[in-house]
Amino acid sequence: MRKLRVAVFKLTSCSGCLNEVIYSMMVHPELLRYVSISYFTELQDLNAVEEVDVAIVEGSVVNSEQEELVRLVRERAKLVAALGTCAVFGGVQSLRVGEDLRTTVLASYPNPDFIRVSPDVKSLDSVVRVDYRLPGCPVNGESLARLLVKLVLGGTETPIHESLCSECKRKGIPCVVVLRKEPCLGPVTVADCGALCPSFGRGCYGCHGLNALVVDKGRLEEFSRVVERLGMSRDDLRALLKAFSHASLSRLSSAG
Amino acid sequence: MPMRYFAGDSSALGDLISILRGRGLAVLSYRLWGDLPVFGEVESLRDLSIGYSDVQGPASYRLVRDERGFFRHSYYSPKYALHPPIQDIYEASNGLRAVPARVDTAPMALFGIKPCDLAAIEVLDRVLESDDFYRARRSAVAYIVVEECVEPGDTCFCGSTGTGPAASGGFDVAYARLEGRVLFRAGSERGLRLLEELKLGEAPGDLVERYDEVMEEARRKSSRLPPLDAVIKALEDSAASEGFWREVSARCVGCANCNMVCPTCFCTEFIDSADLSGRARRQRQWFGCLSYTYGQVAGMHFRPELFMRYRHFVLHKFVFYQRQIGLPGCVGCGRCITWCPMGIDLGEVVSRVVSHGSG
Amino acid sequence: MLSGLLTRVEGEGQVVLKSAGGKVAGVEVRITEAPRFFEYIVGGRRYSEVPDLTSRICGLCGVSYMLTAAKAFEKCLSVEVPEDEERLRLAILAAERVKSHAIHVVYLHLPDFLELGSLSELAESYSHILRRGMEIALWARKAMEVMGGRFHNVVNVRVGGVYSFPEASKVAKLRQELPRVLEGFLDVARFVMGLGNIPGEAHRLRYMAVRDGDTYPWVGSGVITDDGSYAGADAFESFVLTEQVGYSNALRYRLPTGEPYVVGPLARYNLYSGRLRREVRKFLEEYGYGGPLKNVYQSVVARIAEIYQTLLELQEFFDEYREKSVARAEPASAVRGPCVAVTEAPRGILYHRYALDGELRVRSCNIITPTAQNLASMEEVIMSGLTGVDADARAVEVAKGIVRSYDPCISCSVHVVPAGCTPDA
Amino acid sequence: MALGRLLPKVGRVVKVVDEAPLVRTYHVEVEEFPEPSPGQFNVLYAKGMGEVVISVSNYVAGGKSVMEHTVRAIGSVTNYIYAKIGAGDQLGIRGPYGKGWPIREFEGYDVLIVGGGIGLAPLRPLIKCVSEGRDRYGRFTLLYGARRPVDMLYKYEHEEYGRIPDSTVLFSIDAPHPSWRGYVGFVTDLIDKVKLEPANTVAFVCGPEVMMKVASDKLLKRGLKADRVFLSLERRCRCGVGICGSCQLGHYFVCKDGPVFSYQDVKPYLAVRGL
Repeated sequence: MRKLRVAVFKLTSCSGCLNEVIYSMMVHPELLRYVSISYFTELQDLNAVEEVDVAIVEGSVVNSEQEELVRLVRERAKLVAALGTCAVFGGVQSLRVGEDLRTTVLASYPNPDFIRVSPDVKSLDSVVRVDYRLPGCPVNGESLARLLVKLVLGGTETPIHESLCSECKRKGIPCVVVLRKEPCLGPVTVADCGALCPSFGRGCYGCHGLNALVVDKGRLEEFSRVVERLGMSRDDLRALLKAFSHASLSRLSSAG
Repeated sequence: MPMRYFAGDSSALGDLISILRGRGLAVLSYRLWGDLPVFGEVESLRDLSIGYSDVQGPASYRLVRDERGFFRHSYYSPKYALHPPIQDIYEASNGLRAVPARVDTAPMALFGIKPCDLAAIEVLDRVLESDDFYRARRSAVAYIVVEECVEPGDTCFCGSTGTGPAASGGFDVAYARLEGRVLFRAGSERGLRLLEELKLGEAPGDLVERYDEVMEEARRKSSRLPPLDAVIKALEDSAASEGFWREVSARCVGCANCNMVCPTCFCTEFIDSADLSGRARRQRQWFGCLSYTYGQVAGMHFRPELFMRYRHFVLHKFVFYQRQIGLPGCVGCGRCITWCPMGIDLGEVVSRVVSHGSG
Repeated sequence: MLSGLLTRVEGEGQVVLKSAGGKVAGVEVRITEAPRFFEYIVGGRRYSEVPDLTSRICGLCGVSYMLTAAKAFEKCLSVEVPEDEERLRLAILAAERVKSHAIHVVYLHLPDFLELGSLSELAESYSHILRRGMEIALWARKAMEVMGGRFHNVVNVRVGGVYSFPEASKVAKLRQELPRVLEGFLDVARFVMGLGNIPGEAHRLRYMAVRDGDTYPWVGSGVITDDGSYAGADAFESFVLTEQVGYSNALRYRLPTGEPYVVGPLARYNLYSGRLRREVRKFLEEYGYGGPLKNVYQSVVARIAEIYQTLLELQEFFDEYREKSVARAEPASAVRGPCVAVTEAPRGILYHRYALDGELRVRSCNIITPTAQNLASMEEVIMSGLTGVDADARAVEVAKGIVRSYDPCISCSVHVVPAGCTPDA
Repeated sequence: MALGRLLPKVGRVVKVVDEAPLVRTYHVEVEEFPEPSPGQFNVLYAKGMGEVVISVSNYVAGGKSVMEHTVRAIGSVTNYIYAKIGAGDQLGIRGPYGKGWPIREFEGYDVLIVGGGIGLAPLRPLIKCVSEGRDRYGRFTLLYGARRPVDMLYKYEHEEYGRIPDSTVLFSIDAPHPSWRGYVGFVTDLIDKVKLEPANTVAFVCGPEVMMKVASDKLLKRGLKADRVFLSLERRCRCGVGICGSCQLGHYFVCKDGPVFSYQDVKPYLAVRGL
């Protein structure tokens, strides 16, 4: 079998999803035999942006250098996978979007040249075409491993788009909203975390991203009312959605 | 043959559990796990959720300690046992030679399930008639013991769907707890033999009379829907009205909780996985028609908008099931109302459809 | 000027050697990772959301962030954390230390010792060690999943305690697997220690760690340095000197004397080796490590000691574990005293300070990360070894190796204090 | 109890034919496989990747039967098959499933076939059926359109189609193309161009759903009865045997009650968007 050529790039993030890449190789050590990694600064010294089959990109795009890099990566990769909530939606750093960079941040920093950030925090697909999206803060390492194995075998995953509640119920986890009257973003959040937070008895805070294929502005408004009654202010809900679904949320807003 | 009623007290329920267990059966019932109502194996009367009452409302479920209370159900239904949420289908390691997964067919008894649950099993029996995996689990059910609903919950409407509050068929034993007494009746020969083993006396006439009264009252309380015929007609008439369905589904967020808790929702999606040593596995798992992917194929989508999937859900329950299997797919258990985080009331929706039709 | 992209570290950084007449004359450790302005983004958030947000600062040591934030709020909101819940939280923190060290020792650092460029080369030549290392990391992952929910950004730490206790059966399973993990760990440890190529020259180093009760350090009331100076958590910011340099996105810190200092496993080891378990000390003595460690390369010895120590501590925790229901301790509604805390993240002292408004929302915040504290020391150690040496690619490699031995976590060392969120001291 | 219903048999790809861009026909040989009737489908399994429902476009009986499946690379499984499966490779296969064209019920009738794009695949066995049992049917009309000439399926057989006695065979493409001398426009336009004896004609239609609706309505206008117009529908089919619930259209399970329906039966459902 020809080796699958993979490159792993990190943009602005906590690097956590990179560790899930490493994890996927730990649980499938044989992957290393079928994969050749041409770029992965966290793991190796030799790094060149070469032609690859798959580029895995983690992190959000926050400056023009990163935009350039991402465009180069797109040119040289057959497939591009956005890995994690930062790459798919922007990530927690999106919470700063909307504040004036120049007057606040740059003014306070001794050498503005080193602060290379744009006012917006962009998802990968707002800069280049993306073939796979694996959200999650962090991405679910098992899902990533499944995808990598399938890519090595020459196929891909068949995406299923459903809410976290589906996973919750399949696992028989008690509903924190209905049983405990706690705010939970599960109903509007994309599945794939294994209904993690509810399984620990707490509400989901939406780290896998807003189920934007279903939840439009009106439905989000209805949902806001529900969580408000459960004790989460609109501001707080808005902040969570901005933190973990910035790209979707801004599309919703601009869609009017 | 006139119906024979037997009377006992709650210890007879414990005895019944013992007899079933004595026959090597796993007895599955609603039980409490800490403070949570689950559906699982019980060993004795103590494990049953007797002495608790479930207070249900739209998006609200509370379990209260209440000696005289009545426990109905939770987000679990017998579906968890008969049509498991995640099921292995087969594994292939040697080329494509697929080996079917094993299904646990250890014999079991369903105990204390409610008439709506029983009706739901009948629906599943018909709609999954040619599903080997369902049939394997289903045929492991040796006995069904139903607890009739002397007190319907606030989200129940089995009186309207004709699936409760009394059990009408397909069970072995039915019992009703009436003010400290338990009234038993058999639904099958095997059930009758079980009751005989309990050595209960015939029920006194006044208890049977009381039973009839209580069930009648329960039926009245749980009949809050317009007549089923009217519902079906109104749903058919409204199907093409996009505006109406958009409006009716405006509060739905497509989370599919209703699908998951519905005791008759049977849809599944297949999941394929592979490893690099040449092994492949195929599984299936519950899948809700409210989820985005339902109706999607590569390159196009047959129900791209949520209102379409919501309409399918409602029409399927009341109209399409009827045509598919000759039974309504909604058994009036009210779970979809209780466990909808948005608190959408299917009963209310259906009433709106009817008044929309006549308006 | 020669520069090298920092590889095999977490996050994006660069080492730049400045030359004069072909010789190394200066060094800059640059943190080029774009800042994420965490102090800013937690502004306005309710205290209860802050642990989950700060967890996102670092993909390797999120538990430390969550716990430090939780402790800061528990202090100012007078929350009593039930003892069992605190023990569980510390166990999650412990599992994180094992995970972080195991990844560093095997994946990031070992290739240096073996002079290999990548993990794939390691996989080819030393698959046995890699597999053993993997087993430790995978077990640590499982431990974090059972107790905290996932490998990072765990979900089971809250202000006031935890959200739930893991099932006893799952904990028992971890306990059952522990002997094999310990055995595998000893294999890896013997392999690394047995290489005998950890440099022995002495670096002039100063150390700081938190002061913990009588255990090997995890959390504490304040910090101590190697000369015995103590500063309470409240006084930490005024105790250390803060500096900003133009070439890096990170702030850096020095002792009151102006000297750089080291935090992390090396510091903890040299300040607290007396508290290591007998088995751990005995193991190290077999390889001639009886006294204090002498240089930053020997951090790997400290990491090995800490993995061992931590696995033994976890064993004790598992043995005594009882499943409980959570108390859900609630905080007072008024703020009393400063919201500050220091803990020992895998890489060293982590300091959080918050000010809350009347609605218990964050008004201002300051977070000082371990790597930021080590930056000045990194440069000093590089210069002590490379000043006057030929400025060539080899020198860059040496410099990178030194940086790597600190196990810098660059994602979290990006530390910028934006306007409107300056210290309110 | 046997749990074999969803288990694939081992099939071997004996030949792969390039039909059109991203479209190939896979000849799959398999032992002891029931004979599919025209319009039925099989479920192909690519190991570890998943299953896909594909209509049988040709069947050759023998000790080992060979069935042809025309696959367009468009989803995750079909892309995999397109990229990875060649002659000599294995594919899992189960079937045949569903209700096919009721061709036997309409002996003596004129047969009209309207196909669009890849929709010709399930119609192909019908053409063969009429051609081989020529005397059992009346006039034969085949109308087939594709987007471009290159997108047409079974080009190597088109001449044969034309040689069927007492037949009209017309092709169309959607937009002008230098190599094309036939009709340019929608295939449904061709319905207006052929002679029909409505009382004695049965129509079989397959193509994109919009095209099928247009074709059916035109045929009704030309006087055909809705119960003499048959369509082969596509839905999200997963299990193929009516238990996964994915393919429901109103009260029908497309996999079990279809994929072939009379227009009469599905017209009310198809009339409502997204039902």
